[in-house]
Amino acid sequence: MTNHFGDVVGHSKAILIIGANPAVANPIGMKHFLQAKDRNNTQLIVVDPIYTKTAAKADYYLRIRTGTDVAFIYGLLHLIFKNGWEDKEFIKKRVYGMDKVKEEAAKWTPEVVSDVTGIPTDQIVQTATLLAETKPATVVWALGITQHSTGTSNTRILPIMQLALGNMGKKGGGCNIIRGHDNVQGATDMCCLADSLPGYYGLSEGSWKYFAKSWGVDFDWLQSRFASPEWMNKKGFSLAKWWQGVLQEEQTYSSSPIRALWVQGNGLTSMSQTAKIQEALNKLDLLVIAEPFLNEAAVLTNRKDNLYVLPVATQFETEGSVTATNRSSQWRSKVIDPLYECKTDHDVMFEFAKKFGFYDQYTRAMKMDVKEGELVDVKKDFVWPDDAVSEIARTLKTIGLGGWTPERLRKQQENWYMFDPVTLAGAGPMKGQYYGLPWPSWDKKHPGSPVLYDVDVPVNDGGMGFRNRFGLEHDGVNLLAAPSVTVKGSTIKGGYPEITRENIEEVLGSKLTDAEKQKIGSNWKTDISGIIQEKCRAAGVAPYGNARARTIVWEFPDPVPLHREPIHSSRPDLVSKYPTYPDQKNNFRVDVKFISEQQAREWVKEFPTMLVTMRVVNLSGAGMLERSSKYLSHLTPEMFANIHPDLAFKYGIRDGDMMWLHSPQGTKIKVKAQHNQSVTPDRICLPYNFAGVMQGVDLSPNYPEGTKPYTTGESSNTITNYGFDVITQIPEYNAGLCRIEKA
Amino acid sequence: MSSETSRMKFMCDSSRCIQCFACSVACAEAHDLPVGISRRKVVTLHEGVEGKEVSVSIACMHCSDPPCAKVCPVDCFYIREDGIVLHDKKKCIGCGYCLYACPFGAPQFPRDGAFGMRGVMDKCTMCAGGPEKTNSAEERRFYGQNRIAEGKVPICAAVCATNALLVGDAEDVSAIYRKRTSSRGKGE
Amino acid sequence: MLENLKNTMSAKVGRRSFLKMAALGAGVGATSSLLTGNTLRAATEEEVTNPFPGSKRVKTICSICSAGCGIIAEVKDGVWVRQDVAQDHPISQGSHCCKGIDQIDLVKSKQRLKTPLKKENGAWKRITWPQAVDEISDKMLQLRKENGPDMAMFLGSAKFNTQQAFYFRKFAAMWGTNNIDHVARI
Amino acid sequence: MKTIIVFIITILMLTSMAYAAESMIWGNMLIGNILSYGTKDSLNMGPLFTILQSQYFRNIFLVIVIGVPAVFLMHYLVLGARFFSHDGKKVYVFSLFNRLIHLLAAISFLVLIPTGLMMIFGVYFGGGPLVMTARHLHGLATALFFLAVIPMFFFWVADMLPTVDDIKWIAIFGGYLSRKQSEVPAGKFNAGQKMWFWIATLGGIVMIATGAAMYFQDFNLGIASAFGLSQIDLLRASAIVHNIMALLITALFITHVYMSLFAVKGAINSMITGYKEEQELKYLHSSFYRKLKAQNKI
Repeated sequence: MTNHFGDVVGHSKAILIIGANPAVANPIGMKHFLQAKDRNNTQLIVVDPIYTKTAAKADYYLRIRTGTDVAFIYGLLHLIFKNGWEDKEFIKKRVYGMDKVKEEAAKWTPEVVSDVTGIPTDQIVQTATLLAETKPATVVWALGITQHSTGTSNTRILPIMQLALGNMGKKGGGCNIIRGHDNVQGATDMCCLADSLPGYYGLSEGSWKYFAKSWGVDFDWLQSRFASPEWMNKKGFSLAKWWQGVLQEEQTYSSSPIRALWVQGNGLTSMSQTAKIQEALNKLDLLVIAEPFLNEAAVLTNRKDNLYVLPVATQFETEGSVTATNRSSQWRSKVIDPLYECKTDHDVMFEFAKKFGFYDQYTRAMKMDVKEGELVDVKKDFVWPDDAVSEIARTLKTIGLGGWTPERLRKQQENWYMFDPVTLAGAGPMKGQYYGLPWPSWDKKHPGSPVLYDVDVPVNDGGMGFRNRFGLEHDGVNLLAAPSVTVKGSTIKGGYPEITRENIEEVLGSKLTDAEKQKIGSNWKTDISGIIQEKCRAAGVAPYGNARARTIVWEFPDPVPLHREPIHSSRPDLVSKYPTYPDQKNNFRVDVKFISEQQAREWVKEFPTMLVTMRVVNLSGAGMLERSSKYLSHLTPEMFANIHPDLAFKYGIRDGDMMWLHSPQGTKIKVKAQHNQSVTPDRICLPYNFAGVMQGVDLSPNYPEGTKPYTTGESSNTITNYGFDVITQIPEYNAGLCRIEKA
Repeated sequence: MSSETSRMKFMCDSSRCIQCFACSVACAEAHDLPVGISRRKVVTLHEGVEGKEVSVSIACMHCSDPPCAKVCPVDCFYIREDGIVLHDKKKCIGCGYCLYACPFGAPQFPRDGAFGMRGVMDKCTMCAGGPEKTNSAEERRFYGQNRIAEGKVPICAAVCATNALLVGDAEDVSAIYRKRTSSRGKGE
Repeated sequence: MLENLKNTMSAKVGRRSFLKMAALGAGVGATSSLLTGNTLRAATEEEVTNPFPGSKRVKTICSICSAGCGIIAEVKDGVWVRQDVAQDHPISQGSHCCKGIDQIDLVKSKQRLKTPLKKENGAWKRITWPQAVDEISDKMLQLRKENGPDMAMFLGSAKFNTQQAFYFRKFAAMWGTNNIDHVARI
Repeated sequence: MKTIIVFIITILMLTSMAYAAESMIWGNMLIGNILSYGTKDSLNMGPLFTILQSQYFRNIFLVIVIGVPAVFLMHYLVLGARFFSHDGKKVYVFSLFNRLIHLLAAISFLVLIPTGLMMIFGVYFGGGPLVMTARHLHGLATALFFLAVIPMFFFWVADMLPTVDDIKWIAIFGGYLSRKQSEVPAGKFNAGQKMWFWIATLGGIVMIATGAAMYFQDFNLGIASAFGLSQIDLLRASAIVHNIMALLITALFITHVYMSLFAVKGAINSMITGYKEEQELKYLHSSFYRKLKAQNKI
């Protein structure tokens, strides 16, 4: 989220919710949207393939064909550019590459967009006019946008629209992406991911060297831990296709097939291709599962041995911070001691770190601190989690976690009542701080940045320009912000590059003492001494520079986002006009089929009904937590699929009958049909939070005694169609096809 | 018994209710109700019909002139000074007349006894417990928490995700709702 | 006597039915209205206090979605007895959804995993922690000897707190692989 | 013995099945029932039931339970009972099977009526466990009564059909209003007994049906939709019918008890031994007596 919920209540005049269902997935976020609607007459526009609970509260509801979000936004941009409604000043001074987007938008007349998306032209024109006239407007989205084969283009076209309308870096504007799990934002910031070190440092050698130094370990030792130095810089397997590493059905590009799977708090049954996952789980040499509730992966497999389940404590039995969707960090105090024989997640890691022989290196950093610009050992033993919080605060400079010291986070929790819900600003002892210190919070005195990229606020109070991340110029065009774009209170006028050891004196115009010169790091991201941030604070300057936001990503297959039909599209005529990507080699160590899968057959002939997944309010993620609660499981006692009565009668399915759903890969699930008006007769939607039944076969015998949840059911991901995003490899949950058959 | 003093009332703003079940699960959790017995229910009408779908949370409305109290053959109801309609589970015989009289279907009948026969009636107490000693273990066993006695707000309205469900003195509740509807559609 | 009887009757039974009642003899109606007169009394001081004396209120955050709603957990003698309302939390202001107000069930649920388990020739067997740790690490190290560190795939969690997430990434790095991911991928 | 167990299990099964099924009262039907009081052409029984139950039923029951016995007491004191000699011929009128079934029905009524009244006047019994057990007994006795009412209906229905005599009987009120005993026109059963038969059997079955509806409450057998009612309205209708029918049955039950115990001395013996006195037949069931004479059964 570039802004926060309170900001929407305070300032937004229009909210475009596309590919998100906050009424079900984030009800408290929905409260803020409804408060904005009531208090400021904010216009709520909802774009969704299904008439969801969020759409029920919308002022304007647009029913879109799933997988055509880029086309829809281009439809809006077409009208915005044609009528000159774009914010020309903003684009000229702070954006790079908007002209190329303008060219592409020119093709997308309302008629073409209406044909592709299924939204009537008048609604497209109405929405474009409304967004052009009502400012500031914010855009809200979630997995409905990202879970597509064109997920990356989807998540780029929306900020591009906000840039065109000049809504970025404005109170009430911005892109408010609603995250899913409670600490998915925190776990993503810590990059529990295959393609980066914590803090989005990436996997380059420079980053590894910085982390070796920050962790207080010898880089060569760290390099020796890998199969060979080259594998240190290569992205690992992803959660979406690790099973290819086990099954080896296709070419994989890793130093070894995967033989052991370590699952710690990861609901495998909410992954796509569940049938393949089952095969992989059976083929593994070792499966370790560490969870508070039984991970239904242990039930999915009927392997006979080498399957271990470790009881782990929940977050209420330990202490630590959690990062909310608006980048605020909140402290959790320990409610009770771990129950039964459960151990906390970190104890499990320490236990095995000892066994694997790297416990000392593992915990060394917590016993160190920066003294006079040097990282030195300061104590013999560490205190969890405070020392880990300090280690993270001093290490992750890219996203500015410098301000997240344990003392500040704990103090904010004790005084959380002193913060204003609309502005997050603190009062009394908390004055001068924003609630949760939303990153970037550059140093121990920084209040946090509730609204990103707002140049009308001083840097030391949370303001900043766009980050200078893509070099100084591209194709001869200067990438820095225009000279007239000066962050309030900054001594440096106009755009300036990211601060490094070489350019600090020249950019900030202040001299470094010799001692400082000797201690300073190579650039602001790896400057352990903290001198760069000190200087930047004095100059009122953001260490990451003040540049232009780029709409063209020259490293991606689509520099300008393009509409490409989903892999299993319901419109064969459009597949030839807007084909998907060419097949991809070696992304996350696997090959991914795109065009070959899309053109393998005319899928819509055999699988006529569109398949969309949806959320129900009482289940989330793999649903295991909620299905083990007697009250929540009672709200949805069975797995079901919403189907329009007309479509149901075509197959002779009455309300409550069972039906088979077949997928293009040949898998099938047996679910209860629920007649429902929220879907149109050409599509069905079903929740993805059930597990425990696999293609009609009940897996109850596989549950250890006493761990079976109150409700089990088919996992909709058994029939999620094959398809992955070209950059992030996120599966295409939300755009697929299926065939209905009366059970 | 004069009605000048405050009369506690519920009111659900259906333009805010998103059927998130926080109220009914909060009530069930707070009072340890058996599964399937929900003193507070959330009902959605015209689900999925564009422009017509509306949700509302409904439970005992603590009527000023409660039909349940009038039809009870053992007269186990008593109405508090602040208008909260409560009943005595030790007197109730579980006949069901109060359910027939209630326009909102608030009374619930948990199963108890050997043959799973219908037990005594259970209904929303507006978190004000029952005739037993306030905040005693026995009161909590029969009626659940007595939050009103603790000076706290009833749990369902306190945790409503979108502040749709309002509870309190009738005047205060209507003042909040009036303020909200006055700005709706026009802005402050 | 008849006068106040009329008042009490009319307030409670409603005007239109009052005359019929009086005509048929007020014996029946009178008892119920008089009855309510004396059960009301002001709550004594100690009654207003906490039903769980000596309990402490612990502040924490819901573990389901990323909104980050505040939770007040009432804990008595190390047992989480009740979930109260964080009325003054700047993001949620006391509100929850059904999953949030049910967080206490994560601790009360009978389905919680209680002991380490191992599947041995098709049947679940309870094992101790030391045995689990030894067997798992032996197997892991043996597989590592055969195929090198990339034979392992670590799946971290979006339910970790930030410190645990950082250390799980460090755990995979020091094991020697980039085969690590978590649900942000999907 | 096995059938009884199966019977009980089905009852329990019904309750659990009803419990698990989508509730017909508390589910989506809920809003359907909240028609504001008195909306036009709404078949909303709510207000009707509330008014009847809160103001009328209990009082009318009071009138019957006190009034009817009072009337018979005055009749007994003023006009006195009827005596017939016991030394004449005895006519075998009721078979053992008749008497057994009648006994079963009698026992169930002796439990049903008092427990029913205890529930209606529950407030005077202080409510709570005592009246709760009355409610459970009421349920059990219904099962007993269910066994008795069907055979009773079939083996007496033929004699219970209305005839011309009945009109005459009603006109002279069965002859009970005058001291002297004249030959009263009546068949095997006189008009009073016929009235009681129809009320007790057909009315009894209606009582069982409405009582069962109230007992199970949340069943989903499609009865409500068959009548075009919502479940709650079906329950309200059952409660109203149950109470009104109970008024009738209570009144006639008291009459039946008075007639057999006090008004005609020794009348109850015919139900115990099965024999009726010749003289009693001659006067109280004259047509039946002449018919028997004609068939020289006497």
